[in-house]
Amino acid sequence: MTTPNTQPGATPPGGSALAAAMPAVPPVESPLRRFLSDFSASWLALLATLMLAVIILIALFAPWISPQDPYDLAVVSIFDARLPPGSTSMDGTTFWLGTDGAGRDLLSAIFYGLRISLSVGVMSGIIAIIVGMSVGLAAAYAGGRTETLIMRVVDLQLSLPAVLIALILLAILGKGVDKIIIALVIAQWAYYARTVRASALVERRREYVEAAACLGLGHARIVFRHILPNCVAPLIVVGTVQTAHAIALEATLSFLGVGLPLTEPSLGLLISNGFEYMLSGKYWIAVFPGVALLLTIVSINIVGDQLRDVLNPRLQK
Amino acid sequence: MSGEQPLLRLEGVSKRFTKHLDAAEKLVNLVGGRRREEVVHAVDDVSLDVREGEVVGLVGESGCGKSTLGRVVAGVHQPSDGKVIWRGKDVSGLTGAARRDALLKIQMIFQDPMSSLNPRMRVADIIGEAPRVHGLVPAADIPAYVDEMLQRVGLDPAYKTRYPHQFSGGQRQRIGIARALAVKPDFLVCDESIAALDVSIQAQVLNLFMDLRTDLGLTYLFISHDLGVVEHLSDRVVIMYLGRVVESAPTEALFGGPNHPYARALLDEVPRIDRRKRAFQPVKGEIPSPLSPPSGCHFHPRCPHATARCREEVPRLREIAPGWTSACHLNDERG
Amino acid sequence: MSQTSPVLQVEDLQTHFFTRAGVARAVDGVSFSLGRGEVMGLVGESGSGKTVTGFSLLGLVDPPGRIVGGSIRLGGEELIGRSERDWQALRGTRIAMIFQDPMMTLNPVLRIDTQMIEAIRAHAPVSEADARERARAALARVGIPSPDERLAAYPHQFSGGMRQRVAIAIALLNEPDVIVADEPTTALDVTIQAQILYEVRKLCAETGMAMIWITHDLAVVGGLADKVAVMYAGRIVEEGPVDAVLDGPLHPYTHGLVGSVPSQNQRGQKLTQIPGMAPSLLSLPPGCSFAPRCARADGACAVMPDLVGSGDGRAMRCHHPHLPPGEAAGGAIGETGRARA
Amino acid sequence: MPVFAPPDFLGEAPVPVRPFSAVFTSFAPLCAPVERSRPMSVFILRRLMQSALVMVAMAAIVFFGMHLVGDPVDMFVSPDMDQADIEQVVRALGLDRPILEQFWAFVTSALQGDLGQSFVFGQPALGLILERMPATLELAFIALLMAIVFGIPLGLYAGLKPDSPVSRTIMAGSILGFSLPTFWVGIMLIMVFAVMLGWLPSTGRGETVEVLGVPVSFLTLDGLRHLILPAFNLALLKISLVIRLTRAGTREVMLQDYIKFARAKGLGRGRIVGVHVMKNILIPVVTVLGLEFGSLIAFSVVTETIFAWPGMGKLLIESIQQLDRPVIVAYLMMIVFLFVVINLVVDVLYSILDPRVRLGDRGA
Amino acid sequence: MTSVRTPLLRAAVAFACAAAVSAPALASDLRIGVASEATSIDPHFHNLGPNNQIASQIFDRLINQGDRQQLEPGLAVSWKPINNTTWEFKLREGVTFHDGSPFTADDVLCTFARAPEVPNSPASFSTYIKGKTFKKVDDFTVHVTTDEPYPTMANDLSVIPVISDEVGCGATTADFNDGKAAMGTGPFKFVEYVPGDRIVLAANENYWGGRPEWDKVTIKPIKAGPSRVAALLAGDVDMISGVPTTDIGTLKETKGIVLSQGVSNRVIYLHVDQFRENSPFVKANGGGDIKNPLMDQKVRLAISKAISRELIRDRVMEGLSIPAGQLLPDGFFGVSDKLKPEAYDPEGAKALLAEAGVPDGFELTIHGPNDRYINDAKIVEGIAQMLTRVGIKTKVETMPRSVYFKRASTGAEGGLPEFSLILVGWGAGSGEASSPLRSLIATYDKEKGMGAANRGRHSDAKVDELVEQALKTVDDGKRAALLAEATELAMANLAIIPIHYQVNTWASREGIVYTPRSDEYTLAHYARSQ
Repeated sequence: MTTPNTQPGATPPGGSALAAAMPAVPPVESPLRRFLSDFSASWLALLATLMLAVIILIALFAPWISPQDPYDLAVVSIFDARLPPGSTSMDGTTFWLGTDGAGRDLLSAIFYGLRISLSVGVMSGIIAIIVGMSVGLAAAYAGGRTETLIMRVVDLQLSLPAVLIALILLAILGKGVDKIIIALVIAQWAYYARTVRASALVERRREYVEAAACLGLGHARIVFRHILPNCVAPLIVVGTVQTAHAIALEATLSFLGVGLPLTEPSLGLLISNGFEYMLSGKYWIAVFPGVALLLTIVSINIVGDQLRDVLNPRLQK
Repeated sequence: MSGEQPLLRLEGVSKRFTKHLDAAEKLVNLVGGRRREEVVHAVDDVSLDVREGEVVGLVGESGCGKSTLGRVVAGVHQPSDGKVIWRGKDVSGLTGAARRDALLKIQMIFQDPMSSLNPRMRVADIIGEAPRVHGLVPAADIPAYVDEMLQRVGLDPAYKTRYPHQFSGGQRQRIGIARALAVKPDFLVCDESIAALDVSIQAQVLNLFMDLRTDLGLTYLFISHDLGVVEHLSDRVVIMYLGRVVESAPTEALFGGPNHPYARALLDEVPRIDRRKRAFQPVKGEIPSPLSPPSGCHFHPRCPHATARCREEVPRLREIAPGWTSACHLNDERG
Repeated sequence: MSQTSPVLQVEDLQTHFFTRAGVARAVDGVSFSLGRGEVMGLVGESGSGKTVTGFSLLGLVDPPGRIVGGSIRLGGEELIGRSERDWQALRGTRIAMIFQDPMMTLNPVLRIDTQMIEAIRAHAPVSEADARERARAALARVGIPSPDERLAAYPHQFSGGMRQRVAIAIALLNEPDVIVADEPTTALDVTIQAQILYEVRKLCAETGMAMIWITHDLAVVGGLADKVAVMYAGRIVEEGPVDAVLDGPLHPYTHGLVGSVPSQNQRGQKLTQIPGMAPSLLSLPPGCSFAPRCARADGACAVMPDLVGSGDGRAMRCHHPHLPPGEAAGGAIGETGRARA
Repeated sequence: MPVFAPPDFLGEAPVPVRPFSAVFTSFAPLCAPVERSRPMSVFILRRLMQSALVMVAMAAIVFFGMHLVGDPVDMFVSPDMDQADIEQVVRALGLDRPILEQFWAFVTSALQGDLGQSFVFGQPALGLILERMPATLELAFIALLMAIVFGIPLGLYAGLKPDSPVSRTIMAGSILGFSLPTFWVGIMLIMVFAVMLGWLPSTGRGETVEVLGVPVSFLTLDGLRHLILPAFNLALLKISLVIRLTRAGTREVMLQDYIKFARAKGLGRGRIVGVHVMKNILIPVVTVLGLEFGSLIAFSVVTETIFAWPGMGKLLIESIQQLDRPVIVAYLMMIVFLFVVINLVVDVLYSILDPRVRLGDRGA
Repeated sequence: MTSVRTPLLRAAVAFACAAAVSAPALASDLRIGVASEATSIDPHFHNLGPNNQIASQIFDRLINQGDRQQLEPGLAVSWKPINNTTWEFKLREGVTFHDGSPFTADDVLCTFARAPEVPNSPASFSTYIKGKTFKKVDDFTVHVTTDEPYPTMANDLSVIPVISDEVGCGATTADFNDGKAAMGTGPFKFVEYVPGDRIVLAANENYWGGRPEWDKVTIKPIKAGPSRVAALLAGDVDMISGVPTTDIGTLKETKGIVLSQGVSNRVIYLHVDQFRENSPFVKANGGGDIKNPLMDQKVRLAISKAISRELIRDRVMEGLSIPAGQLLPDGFFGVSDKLKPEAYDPEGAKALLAEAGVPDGFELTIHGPNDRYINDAKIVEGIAQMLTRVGIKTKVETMPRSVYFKRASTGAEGGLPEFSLILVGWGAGSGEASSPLRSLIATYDKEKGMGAANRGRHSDAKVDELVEQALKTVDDGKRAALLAEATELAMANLAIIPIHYQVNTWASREGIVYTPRSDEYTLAHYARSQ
């Protein structure tokens, strides 16, 4: 926490009668800097952030760092199917984590799977945030019947669990990365809408918004320059948690057989495929993707947890 | 009243907040339910003149509508009824630049120094935003202009890259004042602007208000529950109770001898450092809910002089002396 | 007034907060005593340590805060160093407290009777029915109409003023020797505040309880208290009978405080003001903490002045007090046993 | 960890926040909101109107949506059937009629309580669901019970001693419990407890006895043994949730003035935690758990699939796989209806627990 | 392949053995875990494997099918054509239903009257009954007449369970489900049906074929393969069907578990788009349009040669498939003994592609289901890999059968098949080559009811003629020859590209041996204790 009462003094300019106990001008402490120092107070959160950074880098650069392109059917051979970790293929490459049932190098498959899982989670998160944010802001700022109507829809949607919504949608839409993103967005936008609306409602009642109205600033300016930046904190918290949710949800849906197609295996699908091998001793096919998924979700959740603590207005002063 | 045109005139201004019934509630009513729309008459038919350069104190307890009235004046709320007339022109009839100018000429200073500044903006942006957006000052001059504003309210311009949380309550209030001054207003609505400050800081800010008045010729609507502050600052005091003005009088006259029983109770009951240990019987009862105010004179359930008439008839504000109006039936009986 | 031994005697109380940013000496050597039936106003601005003093008296200082020294004697018994169990037995019976925000002091999900009865039965094996009767009586005493019905109500069904009355009733339940009231009327409207002040004054007179009324409002103290202590940056800078202090403040801070009240000034004139702002408790200036804001400060103020008492029950902590005209510095003020280094 | 000092020391009075809303917002992503309104009758009516709307909307979306996908007849016909046979099936199932006509037929019979016949089972879809509902409800209830029994004490401990190593372990565990995908945990549970240790059966429901005509398994030893793993699998996420909710609530409540006031009254720690804290945190916990009951039912889709638990979640997955449209539509209608009921129950519970809601909240 | 196993799994297996040994069920009880659940006890409700499987245990047919689907006397002791259009069935005497009532010709007549008319049936048995007239000659003789000569009469009637005139024929499906009408003559009596959880049967003491070995049979649907295996390892069931190929290795090495395997009547094959000049999922290299090369027999042959069926068997199916060269495995009625699986020959494939004018191959998307056949998606992937290696750049798209079959049959405009190259399977319910020939190979013709599942729209008038002729030839020998000839012709033309026949695996705890059935059914009376 920041120190209480470290306030810069006022100077006595000219005639204004303000003698002051003048502390030295402390460095400008922007909200970001303050946030960073609070955030880094927990080593666990730092570790998780680091882990997440590594995971994201792997996902971003998967095509360049993977030993094999697991989608290139000219490279993948079922001759190499289900090799244990450390085996070498016919042409001499080593499969550090073994291969799966189709002969893919598991390490590469995990890298690409991370890429797909993360991009599904993040993409759906971003789109859902944009949709939810617009709707939530519109509701909060418009008020009246518009708000009632919008929030009713949000409530209704929230009363049905995301997994069910996604399940039904995917049953209708079919498989595919685009489809699952659509399903996740539809299943999750309402969380963001509610979050944004809740904090926008709080912010809207704050006096600085009245002041802005008083200063003749336009609606758009008030909404986007004044209210929105102050709703970002809860949005970030909800966003991280929901992204972790989205990744887990995608894995679950893929496990249930309605998520992604086999040819674009996310981590969930890799685990699901590995599930078949669970009792056959070929543990690596399910375990390694499972570990990757777990590390991803856990680190996102730890980061989200710390964000919640740091950004919680109640615990912050 | 003098023939001089008032700077600001309120004519029969009312502000109601209504919670409408939804479909379900209407349906319940159809089958015999008794759901009613909830209406709060926050401000009920208030007329008021403020002359140029005058300081009008607006006094009342919680729920009396003084803050709502201030916001109607400042243009934050639109009145449900009545007119706000600025320099002879009905504000609601103005459009475009004229409307904007009228809006900018009336600025507001808020109560809570925590929430009245956007925590995500730097001081320079808080103060400089409106002049820049409205083009009041050429963009290149904004930094210098912000410095000037900060100096005017007694803050070191070196702090303008800071964020609000890095300032103390008193300093934040100064920033709020600088923000208002930056659009060159003629009229400041101060809504409990010093209530949240420590005693020693209150004095500093009050002094600043008085300096600004003399330096810039500002007119104030000074809203407060603190009678001492209002007495010190105002030329004229308006007392509100549950949305209505009950008495309006020149400060000295009012503090010399209030007419309305509520005004009397209020003045008596404020603890004052110079009037200690007086034995008195405080006015009884609680402030009624604005959702269901008492009939007739809103004060009648607590009034020691209430009669049957007070329960039924709303007393009108009538002049009891030049520039002194009061809304009490007792005045009729006295003649 | 002070013939009988004081109910509460506080000596050099020190409560510090051990935060990441350093040690905040929220209460740093506070001493005072309180006789039976006496009402003392404890006045100060935010951060002056008055609330922490109040909490310290009930042993309610939470980590990272800790009472690090001094003595609190209640009816001659030393409280500091007692176990939590002892404190528990004391709280509510011998010494009680009322809080600032009436909306927050009562548990919103428990009925008033539950909250009152538990306060009685926590200290004595009283039957439910007897406890209820005592609760009812307490409500009646603080002026709550139809107390029987109100007992079964929840806090949210009361107005702010009524809730504060309930809180006072709860504090009164076990007839404590001392009540610590922490800004109990600050959040209330003027007419309601007047009602509460009226009731409290009556109660003190009737029961003979001593009371510490913590506030920032000198006017309230003026109307209520017998004596007043003014705190600044964790220390008492001036104390004495209320009229004497308000009419002739000695310490420059008290002087400024009284001066900055509008009604003490000519209408429309600039107010006397104390420049600057209260220092951070984490980085107090050496010597007199008020020196940086004080017009009278000089080199001598680099040394912390002792609390010096005068014969008329007054004491202050200043090298350059505002003495009444005609009195030479140090003339009327002698050392008293109460003052400590 | 933020440091707390008394209000006066910080120089700012704390903003009074109702603990409920505070806890609620801090767990915003995890729980659905409940519209709180004053009179019950209006409230119930509003809920019913809303849910009628959702049910119609849901039915329409799913009905039309499902018709875009696949052709159920392809799923059913046996290899030896020729085109004429297939067409006859299409006619028999009414799939040759225009979609709007089919929908109209569905709506009219739905209004009479007939949600259509399952293609696969040839039985009334509603009957099929109702038949499997007790199994799912039982699973969900036991999971809920586990969430409460494990979650509240652990969360309370973590909230009262936020900095102790035990609390940190509890919280780390809850993050893990949060992050582990249900299906993965299910597989692991079977691996460890059924296959490796052989303590508990791996799949199925086990012996049931009828109570008031409803088959339940928790009353028989065999049934109980079958129940433990799937219920725990389903409960794990909720245990984490309850731990976190309870902890957040406890921390929030412990900071409130009324707790300090209770201490100033001389109350013991037991009374304060057991009555003052518990009653306050129970409100959000019960509310959220009630709402989460819906998600338990939804997630039972996963658990039932893994543990071959004969509930309606498994039926849904199978119906989706086999394009048994009437069952899918009927399931959703039932779920929406169930959620309406759950939400109502939660609201009633909430109003019982929180006196501020019971009688029009006039204070604010 | 080296076998690496963690201690955890070793422990798992060890414990599993312990569990299997320590908790043996009563010797006369049998608990079976099956992959898919019957949707009804009504034997006529849905002509569907899991339903027929249950029905086969409670009910008898006039003619039962043996483990290789050979026809065996059931409730009919003999059957023969008495003229070109009439078959005579002599019924078994002295048989009683589970409720003790005697079995007579009336039961047969009412069965065939009810079977095609069950309300809400998603796929009834009418296919096998239409065009046939049943006549009771005496209590134990029934005559069936048709308009045309009808050689597959016995096959048709071997799929329809016979129910009781008294309690069954007037009953609804629901009556069967709750047991009221579930009265057959089969080896087991119906006891209990808990949808989604179990079906319980009890031995029919008076079964004409001898009292079955098991007093009580519990059939539990456990859909997920690993869960099924886990249930067996944990001792929750005594036997499972549909052992996932992946677990076979482990189970083989597990003490206390025995496996039984048998080839299925199901052929897994590729349907090739042969009717469109522009096939939607065939593109020139780089994505441009191209004249459909799949219409060229050489290209189809190249595809067939590019696929290593042995590799798929070894690496995908874990040895559990038999490379296929025609429509049914050896030994089934009407198969050709001349046809062998196409040998793996990538060089030959490339040469053929060059010959066909596409030396650099082309781009292709292969489609397949992912939840229908054993390892279906993986087979598709393996095939795609192999095709890519000979120059046909192949993408893979798999989907659940709920979506797949509609698109595969009628997904394109005008109700035409949507895909270009698809993986499908065909199980011949009647155990005759006529079944796949008629549905998969014959020209698509709605009027005649031919080629109903011909998703490649291969069309060969000669084949059609042979098939039609065979379907009217009552003489078994002649018919078999005609069918074999049609098959040879179709295979030469690569009407379809057969991949393999599935081999099914059952696993049971030691002491129980299952006789595998080619129709993939799991029947309690085929399980014997040792």
